Amino acid sequence: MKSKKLELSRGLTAITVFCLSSAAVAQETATLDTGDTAWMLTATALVLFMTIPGLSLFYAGMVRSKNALSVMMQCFAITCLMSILWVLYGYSLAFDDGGSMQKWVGGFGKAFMKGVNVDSLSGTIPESVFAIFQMTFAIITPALMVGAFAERMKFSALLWFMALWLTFVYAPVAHWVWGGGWLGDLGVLDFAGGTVVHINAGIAGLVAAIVIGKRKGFPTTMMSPHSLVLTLVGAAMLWVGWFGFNAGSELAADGTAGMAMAVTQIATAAAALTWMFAEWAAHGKPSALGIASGAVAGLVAITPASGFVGPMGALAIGVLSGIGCYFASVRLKRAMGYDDSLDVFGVHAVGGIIGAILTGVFVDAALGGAGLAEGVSVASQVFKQSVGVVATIVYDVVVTLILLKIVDAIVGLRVTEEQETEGLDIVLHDERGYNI
Amino acid sequence: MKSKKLELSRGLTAITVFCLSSAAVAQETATLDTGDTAWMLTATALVLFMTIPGLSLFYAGMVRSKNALSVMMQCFAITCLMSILWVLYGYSLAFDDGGSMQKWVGGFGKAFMKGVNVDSLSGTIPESVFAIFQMTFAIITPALMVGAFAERMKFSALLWFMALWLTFVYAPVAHWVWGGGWLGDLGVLDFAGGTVVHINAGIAGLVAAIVIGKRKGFPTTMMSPHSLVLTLVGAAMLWVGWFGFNAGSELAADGTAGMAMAVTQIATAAAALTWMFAEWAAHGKPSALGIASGAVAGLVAITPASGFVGPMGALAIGVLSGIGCYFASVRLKRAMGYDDSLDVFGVHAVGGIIGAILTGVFVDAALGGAGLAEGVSVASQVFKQSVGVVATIVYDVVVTLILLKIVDAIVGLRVTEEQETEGLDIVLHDERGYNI
Amino acid sequence: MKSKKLELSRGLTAITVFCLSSAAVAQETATLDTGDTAWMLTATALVLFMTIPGLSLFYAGMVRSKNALSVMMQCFAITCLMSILWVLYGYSLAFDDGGSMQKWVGGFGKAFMKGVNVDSLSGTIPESVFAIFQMTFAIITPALMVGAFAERMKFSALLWFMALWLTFVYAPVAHWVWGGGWLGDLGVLDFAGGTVVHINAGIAGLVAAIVIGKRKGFPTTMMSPHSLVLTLVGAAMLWVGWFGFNAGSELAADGTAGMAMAVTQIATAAAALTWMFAEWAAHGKPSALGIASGAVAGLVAITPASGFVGPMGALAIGVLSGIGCYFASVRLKRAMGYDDSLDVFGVHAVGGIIGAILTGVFVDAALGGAGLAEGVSVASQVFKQSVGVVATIVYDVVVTLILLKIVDAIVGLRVTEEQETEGLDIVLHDERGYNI
Amino acid sequence: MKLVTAIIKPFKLDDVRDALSEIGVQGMTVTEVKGFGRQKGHTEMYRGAEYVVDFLPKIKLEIAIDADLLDRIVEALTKAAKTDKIGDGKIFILDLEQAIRIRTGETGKSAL
Amino acid sequence: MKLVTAIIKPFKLDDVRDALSEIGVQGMTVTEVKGFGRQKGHTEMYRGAEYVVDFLPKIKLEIAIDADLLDRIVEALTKAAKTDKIGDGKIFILDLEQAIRIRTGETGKSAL
Amino acid sequence: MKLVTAIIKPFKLDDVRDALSEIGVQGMTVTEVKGFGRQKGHTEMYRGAEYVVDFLPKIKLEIAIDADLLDRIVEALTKAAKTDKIGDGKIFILDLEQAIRIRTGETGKSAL
Ligand SMILES: Nc1ncnc2c1ncn2[C@@H]1O[C@H](COP(=O)(O)OP(=O)(O)O)[C@@H](O)[C@H]1O
Ligand SMILES: Nc1ncnc2c1ncn2[C@@H]1O[C@H](COP(=O)(O)OP(=O)(O)O)[C@@H](O)[C@H]1O
Ligand SMILES: Nc1ncnc2c1ncn2[C@@H]1O[C@H](COP(=O)(O)OP(=O)(O)O)[C@@H](O)[C@H]1O
Repeated sequence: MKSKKLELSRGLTAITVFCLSSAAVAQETATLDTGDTAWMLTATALVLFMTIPGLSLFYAGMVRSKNALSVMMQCFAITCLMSILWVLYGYSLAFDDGGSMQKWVGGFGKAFMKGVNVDSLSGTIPESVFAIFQMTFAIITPALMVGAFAERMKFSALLWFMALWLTFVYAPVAHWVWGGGWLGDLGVLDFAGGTVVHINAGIAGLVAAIVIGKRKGFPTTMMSPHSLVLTLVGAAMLWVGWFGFNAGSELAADGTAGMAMAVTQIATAAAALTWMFAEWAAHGKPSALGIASGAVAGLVAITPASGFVGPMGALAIGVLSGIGCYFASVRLKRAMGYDDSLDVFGVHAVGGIIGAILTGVFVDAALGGAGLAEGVSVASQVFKQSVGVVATIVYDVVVTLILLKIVDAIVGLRVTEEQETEGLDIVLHDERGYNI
Repeated sequence: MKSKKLELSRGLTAITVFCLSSAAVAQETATLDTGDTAWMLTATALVLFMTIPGLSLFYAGMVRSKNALSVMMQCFAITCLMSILWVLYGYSLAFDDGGSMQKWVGGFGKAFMKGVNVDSLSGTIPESVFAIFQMTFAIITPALMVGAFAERMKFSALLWFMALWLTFVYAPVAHWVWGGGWLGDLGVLDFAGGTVVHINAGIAGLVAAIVIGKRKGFPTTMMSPHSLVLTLVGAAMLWVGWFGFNAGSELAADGTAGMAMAVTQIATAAAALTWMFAEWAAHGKPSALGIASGAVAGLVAITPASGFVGPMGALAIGVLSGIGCYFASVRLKRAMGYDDSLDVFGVHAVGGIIGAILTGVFVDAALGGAGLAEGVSVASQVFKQSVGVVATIVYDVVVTLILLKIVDAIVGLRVTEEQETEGLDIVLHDERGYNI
Repeated sequence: MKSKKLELSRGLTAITVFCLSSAAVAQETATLDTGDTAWMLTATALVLFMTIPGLSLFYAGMVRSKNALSVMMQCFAITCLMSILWVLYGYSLAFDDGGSMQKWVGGFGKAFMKGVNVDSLSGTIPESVFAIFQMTFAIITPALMVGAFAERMKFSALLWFMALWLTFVYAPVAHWVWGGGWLGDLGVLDFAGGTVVHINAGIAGLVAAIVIGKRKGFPTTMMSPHSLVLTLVGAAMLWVGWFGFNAGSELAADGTAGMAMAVTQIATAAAALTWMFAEWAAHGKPSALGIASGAVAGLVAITPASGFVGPMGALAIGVLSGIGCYFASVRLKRAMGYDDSLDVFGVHAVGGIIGAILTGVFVDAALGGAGLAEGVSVASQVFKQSVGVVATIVYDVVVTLILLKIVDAIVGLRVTEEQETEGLDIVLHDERGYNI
Repeated sequence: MKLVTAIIKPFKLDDVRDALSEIGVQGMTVTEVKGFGRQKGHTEMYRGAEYVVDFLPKIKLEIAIDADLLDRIVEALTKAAKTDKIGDGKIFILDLEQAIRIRTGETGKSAL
Repeated sequence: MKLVTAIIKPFKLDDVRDALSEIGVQGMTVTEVKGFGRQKGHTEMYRGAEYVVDFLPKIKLEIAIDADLLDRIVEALTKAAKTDKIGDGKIFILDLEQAIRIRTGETGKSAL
Repeated sequence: MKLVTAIIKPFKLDDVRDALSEIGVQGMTVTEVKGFGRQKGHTEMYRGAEYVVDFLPKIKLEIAIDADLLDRIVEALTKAAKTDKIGDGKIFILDLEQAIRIRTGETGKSAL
């Protein structure tokens, strides 16, 4: 059960710990820290847990029962496909040095996981762990979009679209922020992916929902969630898994990771209550879908801020995102008339934007945050944050539109009206979600 | 993705590890241990996982389908509300120094998480992690009660009641045992919350069930669980999450945490089999609800003992709690006629009492335990344990009764008979659990 | 909340870390590593999570609704029963020194967990953690078999059979490979249990399915899964939990654990896509059951290889197991006519064999693996692997057959035809899975 | 013979079954149905939009009986199913030409 | 009085309900059923085997009406339920001897 | 025309469908129902209490047919549904006044 390599790495650790090198030297030659590694192994499992089963249940519960399997299948297939593409070239494009293109995108030096072996480290953790942790982000981002065009997209089109989107949108934008690209250089703060993950997915989802078109019967027919029980379970799993997402983004088990977990909990609870009370006030009753959606809104909004703000900043971000996403999902959607089936735009894009901007405010040490960089004011940090948001939105809209047109030309984006009526489970997979 | 603070804390760790200070000095100036922190981040996620989705599924499965969402919604809302109250003042009341009141309750020095920042430690882990880990206990304790008065309490009344109960019962009792209060001083052993969590919740649940009254039709009408599949899933999640609850209560990744996990597994398995065989003997068939309930009974009973007893002590505690809780839930309830819908009293209060008392026995080193304190005999330890149990029960009954009367006066505790017939999901939330 | 033991072990760690002993000494007197311990506590929770709720949902979803509870109940009861037997003597038989029998089976020196206390270590982690981690393997192996004879075995017979099988098959075979027995000595590589767990369970399952006989109506009647939603959730949980299974088998949080996690993710994704595309090609549509089954096939096949191969080896193992298990489950089963209800043989035995053999290939450093032992060629390693496979199969078939005959004689293996028609839930447990 | 079909409120099923058993009805067949009528449906909420669900859960009973028993059965049924609130339901009576017990082949009254 | 039973395609329910409401039908009872007929069932896949599922989801409507309304109702129903594709369903008409409103005890037409 | 309603045991559905197809029945409508009759219900356990569930799952078939076919259908149905154990079910025969095929508007026998 023990590999040979173990002896080796154990030995190394022992040697390092016991040698008398000074702290300064230790800083230079990074060594593996078992505590950090333990946490990152766990965090990786938690983020995978967010997509399958978490997100897939959250979404499956909200669609009609004839489409329940189809959204779960989409989440599952995305998980598999993104994993493979990430290993083949995605990781490299996002995190490898891009040479002369470094500002915009990484290179192919790490394609096929070249150079990622048992001994290679990334900070104090094995690079293999860093690569797979990042892979789980590259999985959940496209999977989030599934909610926007649920109940009508072709499965084959989905696979094509997601493969292209990972390559041309996710990988570069991740590089911009985390891979040494221009947004990171600019000083944009995005601790765990408010911009890279949530705005990115929310905007692309909206574009796709509009291009693919409304579901038949929307918005006059009631399309009630077929099982809010599943949706609540999914929301709970997202919440639990999100600790891995946010506290894991510290890549270490330290005080910042601890605080990231704390603020995640606080913002989420605050946003969930805010949405619940807003609905209670507006419609006379608090709904289960409402509290669950509010929780996700809070999770999204605290994501970019999680390593930077303090408990009271988190409370404020929670309340504001609860209100903001409630209005976007309930009022704005109806006013504008687009059919973002499960409110990917209303929750992820809007929550992500609120969080990204407010990160620039509550990072201020005066407001309990980790503190702004030398010589940066709140106003200028908010400006940087806005640049990140706008740049991501513009790039995302343009490229997503092009990719959708290409996929539409190749395989067609949408099932026929009759197929939509019958339900995607039978039509695309020859299966049914339930035989009870 | 890395915060500035990281560099700092990394540096600190490095310095500490590499400096030549003696063990004695190390004991005095605690430093962060990444392994302990990694485990406590995980344990916190596991305890949250117990409430949502774990407990909410366990309970939802046991109610009729017209009330399934309502219990899940209650668990969810409690999670959010307790989180916020904990941050505002709950943590402070339980764990801050209470000054002249220290024996009874903490102060307000840590209200609004004052002083909890990225660098503050609690032992070898960040204080933020300690505070949120404890928060998850303050979440699950009220959530456990939901089972006692399921299918008939008003949602608004629930929120009021739980907010008051956290403030006036949970926070002080937690302080008594873990915050430096009189029960801890007395030498009462409660490793992970047999008294604070389970007896406390079980007793308050029973009081609430009696005050609110029986469900219409109880006990003549069969009120079968609407989905034992969900209940089994919930029980399994409780089991898995409970590793965080018990082994996490060590606040470190060490031998005691390991043993706490081991005894948790052993007691749970033993109690589940005991309940199953008891039922098989008494009714001719073993039931899924029985084995699941037995598992929870074992988990409850080992909770106070988990850091103190050895494997064979755990086996004994498991068997005895399996029998005890079986009788309480199946025989006692019917004999007494109260309607504790999902057996919160029968499992949590009874299991908690059995565990609390037996902790005093099996902590004895002669029985494989961690050993009694200098000069304490088993008899005197059992006496101390009993004092803890009785004090908690008396205080809990009195204050819970008062709080219920207050809430009844403000918003009324119970839905109308007609609403009860229609089901809380539609009546209180305008939603249904299933549209299949 | 803190035990006395804590102080002690903390002190010990501190002393060790701060003393100036050389690396060589450190190797000899192993000390507890909190990071490794943190990971192994988590890994243990993850592997338990695989069985309940993971596997129980995966299987429950695939049977007809009248039998859903029965398979969940079987998984639950196996979890409990194996836990107790493991503590009583299973752990000892598998991992204790067997003296003159050491090649074949362990002794009774560790029966009743003798000698496993708060301070005993196994490598750098507490022995209690090692014992419980191994317990979760002894739980899932018999639980996997449940799928082979689902929907027709008596519950009492199941308990008898599993208790005997743990004793006479699992414990010795685990000893052969991991406990110092002859297969380990021979140099057979089985990182996380391809042979011990999956081949063992898959073969015994097939034997049992054949001895117990086909379900009434098989294969003409369509026996559709009653809820593929549950099956997908279960598959997702298996996937997430499997990180604990494979990366946990390193027993440390290091580079090998990280790589084990990485290759697990890669092989699983590859196998899932392979099965999906194979089905798409053969039947015109990709199915949810297919992608989920493919994922499990990949997880199984990478298990023996996980600490030994690199990312590209994992990709190859994933693709090959995806194809192999697809053919075994879809074509071979139909051709041979046995009723392995949920394809335990087709996925676990076939996947396990493919993985065990390919481990011998891709461990080669030239193929990105951890490297073969001094003087061992790929061919000779593959031969060793084959010896392990064949020995396990032969022993497993013979002993399983004998045990089944014994159990049949004592209590009878199968329910009556009428009971089978009515469904095991009502017949054996007086309960129903759903009352919606 | 007559075939009596009754649409009733779900929670009245046990009462009705008991009332009918008392007057000697030995068999009936029950179906879960949804009713649309004068009774107002309940509201369901989805993303802030409220939808009125017109179809309410009801139980349909089908009881094949000897014509002689008709009056007593209708009376018992009406009494047991009544709550005096709108939506209590209806009783429909059809003529039943023939009834056969599958197990024995008996026909007519003795098949009921 | 007549008892009209219609078997229709599920997604036509709302249209049919509206059409009937328009011509004054105030009540009906709806059951989820499975139909077997000329319309081909769909295929389901399980472990690579394909099974044709012959029974298709349909909705059964039962509407008790005054005989005078029969023609208009049949017409409205037919129009609303039609898609001109196979499997649109059937209408069956039975004679209804008596109808009783449980709440009031009213009988005959006024009970409908 | 006649409307034949049969209540049968669920696991007999396929046999019955096949038997009816063989003698030329081209359509039928199936409903999941619960039956109450002489057959004893099963026991369910909840927290140690045992409850007898009287209502057993049954399948209801409705088949509209030409009166000429009645005897053959009843015979085929009886044969296929029989297990000789209590609870095999019943066949009820009603007179069917009219049948209409929605798709074509055909009426009478040709609508079946
Ligand atoms: N004309 C009808 N045909 C068939 N079923 C009807 C008819 N009218 C009412 N029903 C059934 O009876 C139920 C109760 O009717 P409703 O008009 O709501 O109240 P009430 O029975 O008190 O007059 C309805 O939900 C429906 O199932
Ligand atoms: N003889 C029959 N008796 C009862 N129901 C029937 C009969 N024939 C058809 N049906 C019902 O009508 C539905 C539609 O019939 P089908 O033959 O498929 O198409 P169409 O109505 O266009 O002729 C069937 O699914 C079934 O529910
Ligand atoms: N009088 C009745 N009216 C309507 N349905 C009946 C009647 N009697 C029996 N049934 C139906 O027939 C089924 C079988 O009847 P039961 O008395 O149990 O056995 P058997 O058919 O062998 O006499 C019942 O479950 C019920 O659905």
